[in-house]
This record gives sequence, C-alpha cells and structure tokens, in this order.
Amino acid sequence: MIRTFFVVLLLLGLGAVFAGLMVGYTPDAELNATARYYADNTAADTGAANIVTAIIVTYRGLDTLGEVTVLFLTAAIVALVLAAGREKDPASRIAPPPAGELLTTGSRLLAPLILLLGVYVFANGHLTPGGGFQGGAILASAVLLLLLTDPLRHFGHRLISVVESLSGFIYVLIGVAGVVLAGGFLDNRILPLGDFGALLSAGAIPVIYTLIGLKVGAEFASMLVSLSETEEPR
Amino acid sequence: MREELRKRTVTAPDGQTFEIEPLKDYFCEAQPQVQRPAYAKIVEDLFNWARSESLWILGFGTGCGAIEMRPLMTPRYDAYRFGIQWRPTPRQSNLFVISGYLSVKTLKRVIRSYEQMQGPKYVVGLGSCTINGGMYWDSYNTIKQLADYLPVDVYIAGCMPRPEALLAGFEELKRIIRAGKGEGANRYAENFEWYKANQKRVIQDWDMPDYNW
Amino acid sequence: MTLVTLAIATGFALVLIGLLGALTDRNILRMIVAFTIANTGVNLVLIGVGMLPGRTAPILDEAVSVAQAAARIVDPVPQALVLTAIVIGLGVTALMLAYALRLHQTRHSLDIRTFTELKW
Amino acid sequence: MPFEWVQIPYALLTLFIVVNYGLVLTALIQKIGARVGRRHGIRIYQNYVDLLKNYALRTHITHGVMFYLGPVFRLTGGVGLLLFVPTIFGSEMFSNLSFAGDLILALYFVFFGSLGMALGAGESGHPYSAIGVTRGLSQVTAAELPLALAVFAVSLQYETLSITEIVAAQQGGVTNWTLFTNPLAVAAAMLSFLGSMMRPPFDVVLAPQEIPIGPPTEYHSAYLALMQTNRVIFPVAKVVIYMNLFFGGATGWGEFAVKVFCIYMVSVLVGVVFPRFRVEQSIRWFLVWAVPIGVLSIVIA
Amino acid sequence: MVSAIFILAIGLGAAFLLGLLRDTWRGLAYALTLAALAAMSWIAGSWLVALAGGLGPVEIRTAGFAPPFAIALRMGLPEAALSLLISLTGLLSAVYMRGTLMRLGRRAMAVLLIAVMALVGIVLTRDAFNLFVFLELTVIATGGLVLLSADPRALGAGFKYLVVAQVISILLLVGVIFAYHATGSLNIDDMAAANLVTLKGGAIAFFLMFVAVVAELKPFPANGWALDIYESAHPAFSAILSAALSAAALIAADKMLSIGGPEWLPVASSLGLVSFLGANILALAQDNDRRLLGYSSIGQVGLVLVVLGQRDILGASTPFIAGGLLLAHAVAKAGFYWLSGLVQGRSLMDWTALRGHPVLIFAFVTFVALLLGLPPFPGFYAKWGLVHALAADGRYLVLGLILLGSLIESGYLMRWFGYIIKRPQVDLPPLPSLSKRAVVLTAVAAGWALGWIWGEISGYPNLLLSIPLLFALGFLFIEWLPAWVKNLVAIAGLGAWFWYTFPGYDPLHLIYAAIILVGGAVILVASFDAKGRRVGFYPPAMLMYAGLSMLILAQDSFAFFAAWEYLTIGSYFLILRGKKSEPHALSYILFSLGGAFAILAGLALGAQGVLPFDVADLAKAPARLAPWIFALLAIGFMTKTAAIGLHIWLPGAHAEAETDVSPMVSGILLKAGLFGLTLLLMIMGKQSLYGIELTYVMLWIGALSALVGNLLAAFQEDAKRLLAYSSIGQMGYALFGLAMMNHLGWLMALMFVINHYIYKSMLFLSVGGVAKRTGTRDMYRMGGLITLMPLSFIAVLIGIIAVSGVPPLSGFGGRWIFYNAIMSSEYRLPMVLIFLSGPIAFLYLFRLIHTIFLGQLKDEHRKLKEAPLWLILPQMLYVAFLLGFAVVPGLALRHVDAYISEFFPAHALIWDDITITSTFGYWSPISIMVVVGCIFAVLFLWLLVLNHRAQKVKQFNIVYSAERPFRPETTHFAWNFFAPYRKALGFMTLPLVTRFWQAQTDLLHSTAQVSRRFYTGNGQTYAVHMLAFAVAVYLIWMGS
Repeated sequence: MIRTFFVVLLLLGLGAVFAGLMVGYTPDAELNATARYYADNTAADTGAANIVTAIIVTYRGLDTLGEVTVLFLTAAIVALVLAAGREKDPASRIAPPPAGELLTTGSRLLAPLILLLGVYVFANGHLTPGGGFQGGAILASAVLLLLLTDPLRHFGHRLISVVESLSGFIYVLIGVAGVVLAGGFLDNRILPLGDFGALLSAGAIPVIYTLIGLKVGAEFASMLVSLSETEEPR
Repeated sequence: MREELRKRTVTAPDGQTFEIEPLKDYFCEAQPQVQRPAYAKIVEDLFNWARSESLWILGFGTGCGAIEMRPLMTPRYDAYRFGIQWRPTPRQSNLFVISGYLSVKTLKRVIRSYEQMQGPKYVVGLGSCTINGGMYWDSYNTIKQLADYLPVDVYIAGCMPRPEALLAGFEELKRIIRAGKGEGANRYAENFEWYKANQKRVIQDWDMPDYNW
Repeated sequence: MTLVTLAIATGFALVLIGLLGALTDRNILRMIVAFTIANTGVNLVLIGVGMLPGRTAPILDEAVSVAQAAARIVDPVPQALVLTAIVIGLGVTALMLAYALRLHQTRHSLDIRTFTELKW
Repeated sequence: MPFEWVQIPYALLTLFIVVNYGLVLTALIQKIGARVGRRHGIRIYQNYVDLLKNYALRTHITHGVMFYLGPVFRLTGGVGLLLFVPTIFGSEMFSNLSFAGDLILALYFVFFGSLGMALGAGESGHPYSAIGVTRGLSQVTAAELPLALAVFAVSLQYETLSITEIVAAQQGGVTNWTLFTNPLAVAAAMLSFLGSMMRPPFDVVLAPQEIPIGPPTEYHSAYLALMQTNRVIFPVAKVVIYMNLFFGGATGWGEFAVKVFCIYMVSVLVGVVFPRFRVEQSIRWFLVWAVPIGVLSIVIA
Repeated sequence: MVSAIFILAIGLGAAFLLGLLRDTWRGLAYALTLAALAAMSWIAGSWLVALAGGLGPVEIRTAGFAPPFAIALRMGLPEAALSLLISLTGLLSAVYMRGTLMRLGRRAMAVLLIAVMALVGIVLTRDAFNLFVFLELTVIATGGLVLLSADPRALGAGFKYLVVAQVISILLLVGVIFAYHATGSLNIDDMAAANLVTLKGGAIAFFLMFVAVVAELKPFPANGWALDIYESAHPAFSAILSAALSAAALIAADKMLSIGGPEWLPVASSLGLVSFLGANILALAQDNDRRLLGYSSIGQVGLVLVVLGQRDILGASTPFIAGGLLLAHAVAKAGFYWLSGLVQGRSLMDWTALRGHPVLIFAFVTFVALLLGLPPFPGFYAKWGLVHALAADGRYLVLGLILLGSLIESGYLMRWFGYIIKRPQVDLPPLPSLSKRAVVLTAVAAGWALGWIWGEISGYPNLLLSIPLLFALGFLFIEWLPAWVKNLVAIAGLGAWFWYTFPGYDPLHLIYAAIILVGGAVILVASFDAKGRRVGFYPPAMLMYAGLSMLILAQDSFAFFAAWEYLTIGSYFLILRGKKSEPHALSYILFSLGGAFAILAGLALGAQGVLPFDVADLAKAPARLAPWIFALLAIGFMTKTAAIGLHIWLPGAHAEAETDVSPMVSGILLKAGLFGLTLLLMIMGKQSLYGIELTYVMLWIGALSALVGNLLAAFQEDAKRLLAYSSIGQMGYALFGLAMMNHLGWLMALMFVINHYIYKSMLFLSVGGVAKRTGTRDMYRMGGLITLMPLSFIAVLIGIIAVSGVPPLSGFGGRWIFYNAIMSSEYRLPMVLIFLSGPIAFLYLFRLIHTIFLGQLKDEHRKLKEAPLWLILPQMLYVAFLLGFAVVPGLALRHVDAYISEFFPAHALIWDDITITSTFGYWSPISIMVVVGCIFAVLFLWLLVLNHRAQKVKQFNIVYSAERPFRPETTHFAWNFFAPYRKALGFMTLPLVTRFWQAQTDLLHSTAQVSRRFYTGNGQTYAVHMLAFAVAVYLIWMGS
C-alpha cells in the first residue's frame, strides 16, 4: 500500500514533468527547417514519393539498420533463451490433435495471398504508405496463420535463418556500396533514381525495403517458430 | 624431590629438544674455599677491627628469641652506637643470630642464608635452645646443638637472654674477631663434609646444592 | 484543446497508466503488458508532436506536389522516428516475454518478488 | 677553558675532600635522625668502618659482567657528576673538570650511574632488584620534572647554561641568590630535591623490609663499598648543583660545608616526619604540587 | 584510412554473416567473430594513431547528406580512443569467453558483435535519436549477453535490467522528441548551437534526455539492477559492461552535457559525486568480489562524470583527465573481471587462491594501482590535473569529496589485497586456462602502456622513465635469482646512485641522501640473512628507496608528489610482508594515502593552477591561502612521521614487519615525513590561521607525540611495538625541534634525523635478531640472554644509552642542542611536556634491555645462539658509528650548522677544536668521553683488584628470603613491568585516538551496511528507484 502510494506520488512527479512539457508545447504553424528540407528536397534527392520512407531508408538509414538489427538481435536472443530451455527430445512431446481439414485448406489458400500482400506493401514502400516493416509483418502473419492452424508443422529454421542473415548482410553491403559509390553509408543513389513515382525508382530504396521486408518477415517468423516450439505439453 | 627440581625435557624455539637438570643448571656447584687472611698482620688487624666494629646482622628471626633483638634498636639499648645494625639481605650481612630454637624446617633456610652470606661471617647462638635444645630437648623436630650444623662463634645462654646479655655477647664476639679468631667461615669450609653430613642427617628432604652461593 | 494537445495528453496519460501498472503489479507478464501500454503512449506523443493541424500525410502524389509540399504536409520526421520506436519497443517486449517464459520455466513463478536472490 | 694537567690533582683533591665530608656528613645526619628518636645513633666515624669492612670482605660472587660493572658505573656517575661541576666559586683549583660541559651535562650525567646500576641490578636476576628499578624510574619521571623546569627558568633568568656564570650572577649579597630573585623556581627545585634524595616519603625504591632493599639486594663486599662511596659523593654533588644554581654557590670550603649541610637537611627534616609514599602517590604528589610551581616559574621567567 | 563507418559495418555484417553459417560450424563462426572484432579494433586503432598524430576530428556523413538531414558520425581523438577500448575489450572478452561462445553457438557470437558495434555506435554518433537506437541495441544485447553466464540467477538480473531499461527508454524518447520539436533538429551539435535549454519547453526535454543518459551510467542510488548483472553475468561480459559500456555511456553523457551547457555542469558534478561517494561507501560492505567490483565501477564512472561536470574549469585538459581516469578504470576493471573468472570462489577470501602465482598477484596489484590512480598510471596524472584545477578555482568541496571517496575506495581495495596476501589460503586453485591468463596479462600490459602514454603526453618528465624507478622495476625481472644476488645488486644500486648524485646535494639534502642511500645499503646488509629467493621483497623495497631518493631530488611539486606515492606504495608492500601485518599494513596505507591526499591538496592550493610548480614557490602562495596550504601539507607530512592523532598505524606496521624491514620503515621511511616538514618550514616559515600560529600548534603536537609515544612505549609487552612507539616519541622530538623555527631547533631535529636512523635501525635489528632466535617478540618470554647473545646486548646497550641522551654518547649532543634551542625559543609551555617525556624514555629503554637480556634465562633458551652474523654486522657498524659520532659530532653537524645559518642566522654554534660553544653554554664531547672513560677505568681496575676472585654463580643463586626460586618464568620480573606507573599515569594511555578512528570506520561501515538494504533485489523496486532518481533530480534542478 505504501509502495503504491509512493509510486503514485512519483508518477505525479513525472506527470508534473510531462505537464511542464505540455505547457511549453505549442504546435508549429510551419514546418521546421529539417522538415522543410525534406518536404522540398526529398523528391530531388532520393526520388521517393513517400517522404517518410525516404527518411527511414535513406536520410536516417542508420537508424533503420539499427532497427533491423534490433529485430535480428531479438530473434537471436529469443532463440538463445528458448533454446536453453527447450527439451532435448521432441519425441517426448505429446502431439496435440491434428487440425481439421477446413483449417488446413483455408490456411493454404490464404497464405500465398497474404505473402503477396506483404510483398506488395514493401515493394511500394517508397510510393505509398507502408514499407518493409509493415510488409515484413504481413509476411510473418502468414507464418503465424500456418502455425496456428497446424501447430505440428515443422518450419525449416535453416531457410528462415538464411533469409534473415542474407538479407541483413546484403543490406549492410548496400550501405557500404553507398560509401564507395555515392555520398555515404546507405546512400540510395548507388542506383539511378529513375522516374519519380515509378515502382522501380528512388535508387536503392525499393531494394533496401525489400530486404527489410524479407528480413523482418524472417525475424518475426523465426521468433514465432521459436516460441511455438516451446509450447508446453498439456 | 620437588617437581620443579626434577629433570625435564624442553623444546627450544628452533625445534631441538634437550634436557634441563635444574639443580645443576640453575645453581652454582662450587665448594666453599678456605680464605686466607691478608698478608700483613697489621693490615689484617685493621680489617678485623673494622669487622668487629661493623657487625651487620641478618634480619632473620629463626625462633622466639628474635623478640629480644627488637629492643636493641630502641633508645633504651641502641645497639647502633656499637656499630651494630641490621641488614635485610644475607649478601650484605656478616652476623647471623640464631634466635632461639631452630626447627628442622627452619634449619634448611638458615643453612641457605648462612651460605649466602659473604665471609668472614659469624654465628651467634641465642638462648639455651641453640646450646642443647633447651625446653625442646626432646622434640623430634628441633635441632639440639647448633654447633653441629653451623660454626658458632658465641653462645648467649638464657631462656630468654635479656637484651643486655645480647649486647654482652656481641661485645664478646667483637673481642673474638679482633683477636683474629672469628674464622667461622673457614672452619665451615674446612669441615664442610662433616657439617654437611650432620645437616643432611636431620634434613630428610634435601633438595638444594651442597653449598648455596 | 486542439487535437494535437489532446493526442499528446492522451499519450502522456497512457505512459503514466502504463508505468503505474508496471511499477505496482507483481506479475511480470502484466508488467510487460503495462510497459507496452506505456510505449504506445510514447508513440502517441511522438506522432502528436509531429502533427501540424490541418495538414496531410507526407506523401508526394497527385494531391500534394513537390512545390506545395512544405505548406501541405505534416512533419515527416516524427513519423519516421515512431516507426523505429515501435520496432524497438517490439524487440524489447519480445525479449522480455522470452525472459518471462524462461523465468517461469526455471522458477515456476511469475511474481517479480521471487527473483530477489541477488541483492545488497 | 683550556685543560691543564694540574687540574687532575686538583680534581682529586676535591674528590678527597668531598668523600670525607660526605662520610662525616651522612653519619652526622644519621645521628640527627637518631636523636629525633631519642637514640645516640651511630658513631661519627661509623661510615669509615663500614666502608673499610666492606672493602675487606674475603669472598665475593658475581652474576655476570653487567653485575660486576654496575657499581663501577654507579660510582663513575657520582664522581663524574662531582667533577663536572665547579665546587668553589672563584677558585681555579676547585672548578674541577667543568670545562667539559655545562649545566646540561651535569643534569644528564645524573642518569649515567642510575642506568649502569639498574643494568647491574638487573643482571643479578633478582626480581626485587627489577621491582626497585621500576619504582625508581617511575618516580624519577615525575620528580625530575620540576627540577628541569626550574633549571630552565633559572637559565632563562641568567641567560646562560654555564654554572660558573650562574653562580657569578648571584654574587654580591644574599638578596642576589636565586632563592630570592626567583623563589618559584627554587621552590619547585627543592620539592624535586626531596624526591631525588632517597629519603622518606620518597624512598619506596629501596623500601627496606618490603623488597629487601631494591636494586642493591644482591650487592655486597667491594661492590657495596663502591656504592657506599657513591652514596656519600653523589648527594653532595647534587647538592652542590642546587647550591650553585639557587643558593649563591660557595666561595670557600667553609661556606661550602655549611650550605651543603643546610640544603641536605631540608630533605632530612621532611624525611623524618613523613611516612612512605607509594609510587603512584608520589607521582601524583609531584604532578599536583611541584610541577605547577615549576610551570609557573617558566611562564613568569 | 578506412572510414570509421566500417567499424559499424563490419560488426553488423559479420553478425549477419554468422547467421548464414551452419550451426555446427562453430569454429568457423568463432574465427569470424574474432576476425571481425580484430578488424574493428584495427580500424579504431589506425584512427587513433592518425588523430593522435595531429589530424583534426573527421565528420562522417551517412546517406550523403549533411546533418541534420541525415545522421552524422564523428571520429575525434576521444572517439577513436574509446572505440579502440570498446572493440579491444570485446575482442579480448571474446577470446576469454571461447568456451562459452563455442557452447552457445553463432547466435551468441552475433549478439556479442552487435553489442560491441552498438557501443561504438554510441561513441561515434552525433544524432540524438540515433543515440537512442544504439542505446536500445546495447540494452537488448546486454539482455542477451547476460544469458552467457552459467549462473542461473542471471536470468532474474537480466529481467530487472530490461524493466529499468524500459523506463529509461520512455524518458529518453519523450525527451528526444520534444527536443526535436524545440530545435527542429535531431543533431546534437545543432541542439547545442540552438541552446536547447533556453528554448521554450527545451529545458525539460533536455532534462529528460539527460537523466535517461545518466541513468545508463548506473548512478548511485538508482543502480541496483546493474549490480545484479555485475554479480551474476559472465565475468568477461561484466568486463565489457564495466569497461566498454561505461565508456560509451560516459561519452553519451558528455554529448548531452554539450547540449545542456554550463547550467547543467553542476548537476552532472553533483550526480557524479553522489555516485562516487555512495558507491564506494557501499562497496565497503561487500563480500562478493564481482559485486564489489561493480560498486567500484559505478564509483569510478561517477568520478569521470564529475570531471565532465568540471569541464568549465578544466577546459582543454578535460579529455586528458577524464580519459586518464576512464581508461585506467576500464583497463583495470576489465582486468579485474577477467581475473575473477580465473578465481573459482566468489567470496573475497577465495582470491587467496592467487597467492603463489606471482604473475597474477602482479596483475592484481597493477589493477589496484590503476584504479587508485597511483603513479605511474594515467589516473595519477588525471587526479593531479583535476585536483589542481579544482583547487585553483576554489571548488574545495568537490575536491574534498573526491579525495574522501578515493580514500574509501583505496580502503576496500587495499583491504582486499591484504586478504589475498595474508588470509588462510582456500583450496580452490585459479583456473589454469592459458588463454584467459593471456587476456589478463594483456590488460596488465595495456595498463603499463597507458601509464607510459599518459606520461608522454602529460607535459611532465615521464614517471616511468626515471632511473630509480626503472631500477626498482627491474627487480621484477630478476625475481628468479637467489636473494643474495639481488641483495648485492640492490646495495650496489643504492651506492651507485649515491655516488652519481652526490655532487648535487647541499648539506641538508646530503644528510637525508646519506641516510636513505648509504643507510639503506647498510640495512640491506642484514638482508643477506634471508635464504632462498625471497620473492616479492626486492621490488617493493627498491620501489620505496626509489621513491625516497626521488623525493629528495624533486624540484617541482609533481615529481615530489609522485616520489611520495612511490615510497608509500613500496613501503606498504614491504610492511604487508610481515606475518600478522595485514590489518596494520591496511591502516598504514590508509593513513598514508590520506596524508598523501592532504599533501596533494596542499600542493594544488599552492600551485593555483600554475604548472609545473616549483616546490620552492610555495613561499609565494597568496596570503589568504598560505596557512591552509601549510596546514594541509603539515598534516600530510605528519601522517608519515606518525604525529599524535595520526599515529595509530605505526606501532603495528613497524612491529609486524620483517626483521630487516622494520629498520627500513622506521629508520629511513619516517625521515621522508621529516624531510617534507623540513622543506615546508624552510619554504613557508611561520603561518597563522585565525590568529593561531601554526608552528606553535606543531610544537604542541610534537610535544604531545613525544610524551604519549614514550608513555605508550613503556607499557608495551612486545619489544618491536615498544620500539615502534618509541619512534613516535622520537619523531615528536624532531617535529618539536623543527617547529621551534630557530637555528638550534633545526640543528637538533637534523641531529635527531641522523641519530634516530642509527639507533632505531640498530635496535630493530638486534631485537629482530633476538626475536628470530627466541621465536617470540614478547619481552617477558625472554630474559637472561646477555651471555648467549652478547653482541646483540652490546648493540642494545649502546643504543639505549644513545636514545636516552645520557653522556657520553651522541644522544647527549641532541639534548644539549635541544636545551640551547629552547633557550632561544619564544614558547615555554610545550616544553613542560617535553621535559616530562624525557625521563619516561628511561622507562621503556630499561625495560627493553632488562627484560630481554637481564634477569632470568628461560629453560628453552639455554642453547640459543647469537643472532645471525648478517644481522650483527650492521649493528656493529652502527655501534662504531655511534661511538665515533659521539666523539666528533662536528664532522657532520658543523656543515649543517653552517647551512642552517643561511635561514636562521642567530644562535649559530661555534666549533672550536674540541669544544662546541653556543650563546648559552658549551660542550666538549671529547673531554667528556676522556673524563668518563678515565674515571670508569680507574674504578674498574680498583674493583678488579678487590674482587678479582669473585665466584661466578648461576641464575638461581640469589637471596630469596631464605627460599629458592621455582621457575625462571615466575622469577623473571617482566610482565606489566610498570604497573605502578600505569596506576599513576595510565589514564594518559587510553586509546582515545584509536577509538576516534575506529568510530569513523565503524560509522562508514554501518552506513554501508544499512544503505545496502536499500537494494532489495526486487526489479520493480529498482524501477521505482530509477523513477525516483529522475524525479529527485528534477525537483533539485527546479529548486536551484
């Protein structure tokens, strides 16, 4: 009780800090210098229609690489954590009852569609809302669907891991290529910017976003698979 | 023999062990020697005069007769004016007054103290008990004749002798010393075997060296 | 109160609620959920701060030309940041969940108070 | 002050005079003590006889080298102390060997004999000797303090450490004596004097009957004779220092004899009427009564 | 030059590549990991070389756009150094963790790589949000790496960490976004340029960012989570956490401070100070090694934060100072953690396993020295600079607290070292792993290399390059030789150095030099007695001598202080060698370091920021500060001379030391303090504080020391303790003499310097020899040894005559000068104490000689032999010298007398042929000797004539009330020798000072014990602490 009271008191203090921020906050009427630069120059600099994408993939590409790394790291650690606790002998696990025909067929039907949607989302990331992360998540949802419908399904870790690592490695290579061929690490201008608004435009952005999509999809899938394998017997 | 006088084995700090024989290791075993007087007679006479005029009594009351010594220090008798004084340590005394009866147990202490005095040294037997046992003539635990154990120079008879008698006895002793006859220490050394035999006869638990330096 | 401040206020409120839950609930799963709420609140604040009233999404298309962009779109930077923040939050949450799972496997408890063998 | 060989016989002469004077003086003082007890006391020449007898003893023992040397140290201390101090003011003859050092030498040489004696007594292996020494050392720490303070005050007063010069400064009448020019220092010094004379109430060191006679318990014959010799020289030498520092010194042997006697008598008079202090009692006594006077004397000086 | 971005790219790329490998190709994966880390280190290293060569900082743009539109990185000198530190730590830890990594596979290696990459990212980035990303990467990687530990408790620790990290990230994100809103930029330099804190809403935003970054430093008291990780994680990971993560977090905090501007510097300083002090106090109560190291890390990081917070006065030297502290900390702490992996037990006592492994012990010592900022390591230069800057600017509180914290830190580290050397050894030998040892040794090498580098860039002569120090260190390499060879080398070295430096000394310095070098060589003669190799003796001994000889040669304050530290450390190790010396060595080093800090503060105050500072310029110190400088320096020096109040370390330290060490630390080492005092008084003269003349206070201190030292000596049963207390008294005399500030007082003090060296060395040697033979130091267990050990007896006899000041030996000369000196002094009252203490010396001296050599011989000692020849030989040299010095003191003194006349012209002595004359009196040593000798000889012959036939008797032939003694033990009067004296003056020996210091340490320890309860182990509570910390900082900041 005292503890709760103390915590509430502290949060009131934090609330006061936040209130201070609120009081000091006035919404900008105009874009600030940075945002204005992006608004004015994105198209010319990167050839991307989606300014957010341009920022994510190019201007602040290092953040995004870090972001991807976070996912990679999480996946690796989750695998590490869970591997340590996984029972050695899968045979000892009691098999749950098989999924019904309806579920199996339905999921088989849906999965490719979902994958397609995912690919669409990340391939068009530089043009429309969406991008590698969103697309990757959609990809992973297909895996989730399959796992839910058939918990016994065994996914090849190897494939996931190769996709995950390879896409990441190529991402880094592209970044390095930016240093060598263009203005700096992760500069998208290693490829021609192309026509503004076209699918194959904006230099390396679609490539990177594709890699991100694949990687994110693979990471999520890897995490989901790792988690599903720890499912305890009933 | 007392436990602390028995042989024992001790370990040195460096680990070696060896035997300790207390009587041998703690006490000097040399025998007393007869001491010659000075070469020139006149010198010896001077010395004897000095010795006689400077009698230092060991403050050791062996028996009831010691009570008669105290008055000598009082204004009434004032023995100091005769060159007599009392010393608390045998090393510095040269006159041993055996004051009254002497039990066997005390005899041992008396012998030790006597031997620790430096020569020339004198013994005065005070009271009848030192002469023939006196009223303790048939006691199993007192000695009868002091002269059997120590070389006595003067006996002062009486039971008790009065302080005046003591003073007279001291005067007699002085005369003896001046005459060069106060050689008790030498007699003791000459007849050492005899004295020791007598002493050991009565002292059953003899646990000291033959001569106590 | 404008929409922007409302969004930010809501975000802060979510943060506080989330923290309250995270700091008072003993169950680690519920703590994780509470942190998710707080993270959502932070994300809301992020978006809110980048908001300019009456403007549109920062995507250049037929509706918003490059020339007008500066006057028509909202600040794109917080939008980019929030994506990163979400992903990172997700990563941390996943990690915490994995920890929770392992803790439960090894210690058979989800009470945060039971993991105090390291102290002082 | 350059050294000349003739000073040696002169010094020996001083020594001779002082030894005889000391022998008689101590006997006289014992006699006075006896008279207080309504006795006749010893004969006036008794000390000579005792000394002679002890030198003439025929047997001796020794406990070891230090035991053997103890009395030598002791007497060296006494003789040295006497000879390092000028005895008669204005006399080349009896200024002894004071060219070797000043007042400080004398004050520190006091310890020379005590130290050697303590070592000798220690080697005898007798526990009472050691007890006596500890008592003596303990007592001296407090007893010497007022004297040190007084000496300091006096040397500040005369701005010299040379005994001759201090005496010179007191010439020309009784009122020039330190006793009157600096009474506090003299008072402190005289209280300290009581403590250093081995007389009641500060004679717990020897304490006859209790720890036989303390350090000299094992000493006898010529050893004892040497110590007895010292016992007649040393107090006189000490009194000479007091006399020189506080009482105008002496210009002739007559004055010397009288002054030494009088100063000596101070401790005797106190001694015959007071019982013995325990060590801690005497230390406290000195710290409470004598030291403050000494402190006062140096603060005022 | 390869772009710095490749450090990140290689780390990431290799991590991703690892995923491509088959899980079974672990060897390959491991090789790849090492290669990547090596490549990262190489790049960082090449940048470091280039930048150190004068290249300016390089900005690296990503995506080809200028900041703030794209993320920019910067590679400057600090960044390069820390990148190298981080990647090297990672590399070495990877080598160290080979087994674990191979077991867990490529994923774990990838996590490690990413962790290192992220840490370098934190260092390099100039973008606030990017900083957040790298921080989060670090957090997650940490969460993973904690799992490398075999300790099942690590799981809980990792979770607690994640909980707190969540709170931190919430604060940071909110802060970043509002900072962006306020400035319109995410670039840190832009934020700084825009003066974020002055903008509307910007201050709170900055506050949130700042507090979040500071929280990453694990500041006390919001750091329970971090300690749990330190305790339970794999040691190699703890090494990364402590060395690399701390470094990265510090540079992040530095970046934040560059935004916050001067207004936030005091806040940083305060937080750092609280951390430094709090963590060090809490560390006092720890008994788990890794948790203790964790606390120490937190403390060190706090210290660096203080330095960052003081950049307004440190200016351009900030990187040098902060870097010195940080790198020293990082290397030492990483080394410690790696070392802890070799030790199998987790209690501090389990480290006794290191004993018998000299190399590992050397590693431990190196790390401790690095942490404590002892010379020649970077921390020393850093603390030197820091303290000077603080003192010059009048920030005394900060200065004081830093020194206090350092002292506490040295307390627990040195205590630990004492445990290792002295406590019963546990039966868990250190792991034999060669690769792990190699990693530890790399850290050692790095530590020494850093020392060299910091020496080179410090602007001072490199401490590592001075000849005496190299000579001392050289003994480390000839430890395998037998002791006598090393001893020969040592003696030759001392002699050669004396010969080499001889022309440069004035008479005053010559006295000290002769005592230190020639005297030291004479004492070393006794060391020939040691058998075998005597490992661990010569390096510290020669270090002490090196320090001493450098001390007297030192011109500027830096060299002086460094030499002071050397001699302190060397003597500490020497003292620690004694059998039961552990607690005493500890109190010695604590008092010494405390004193050294006082000296440091005093010198810093005197220098007023002007460096290098000639010690002689103390005379020009501003009048306002001069008395304080004087007081600080005097306290420091008086700690070494064990003046009363600061003396409690001495008796144990001197008594428990080895036979030939006691004379070194007593006869020689104490002179260092006197030398300091001599210099101080010579330069600064009389000073008054609040109307009280400080030299007058010193007079009282000296007099009290003399009194209490002598008094306590009289009551000791232990012969060496007796001598030790006597030293306190003797030093009191010398202090008194110096404080009199007149010609003769100084002459007396210098005579004491010579005399004390001789007789105390001699007495310690003879008593040591006796103790060696009898196997005890209790005097009442000895007795009657005179015939068995006659030479030792003669040495002691001559020694005590000299000490007591009885003519005709040289001690009297001292007393004579003393009396003449006080005659010309203005102060009288303290003399009373001196007069009182003089005769008390007789008490303990007599006790010393009587209870050992006289009295009754004990049974078990009947067959003792004389002390070993090598111990006797120097004693006889001393005896000869004492006799010579007694006859012709003028040989040495008249030169000194003439030299002192330059400073105090009045009252110089007149040195005639045989007589020495002062204004007041005269003294003729030769005459005294001749007269006393003649009288003695005549009387001795007379006695021989009379008593030449004396019967030699044995020990029980004593008069014993007509009885006989029973046993020698009961007949030897020795125990509680001065019982009546204790009754009278015992009240003055109450251990008040000991109680005072005991109370201080008890207070600290109970504070630590109580405060550690604060860390309940509950992760939620830790999060509450974190939040409370943030709110508290906010409230304090609002309030100010």
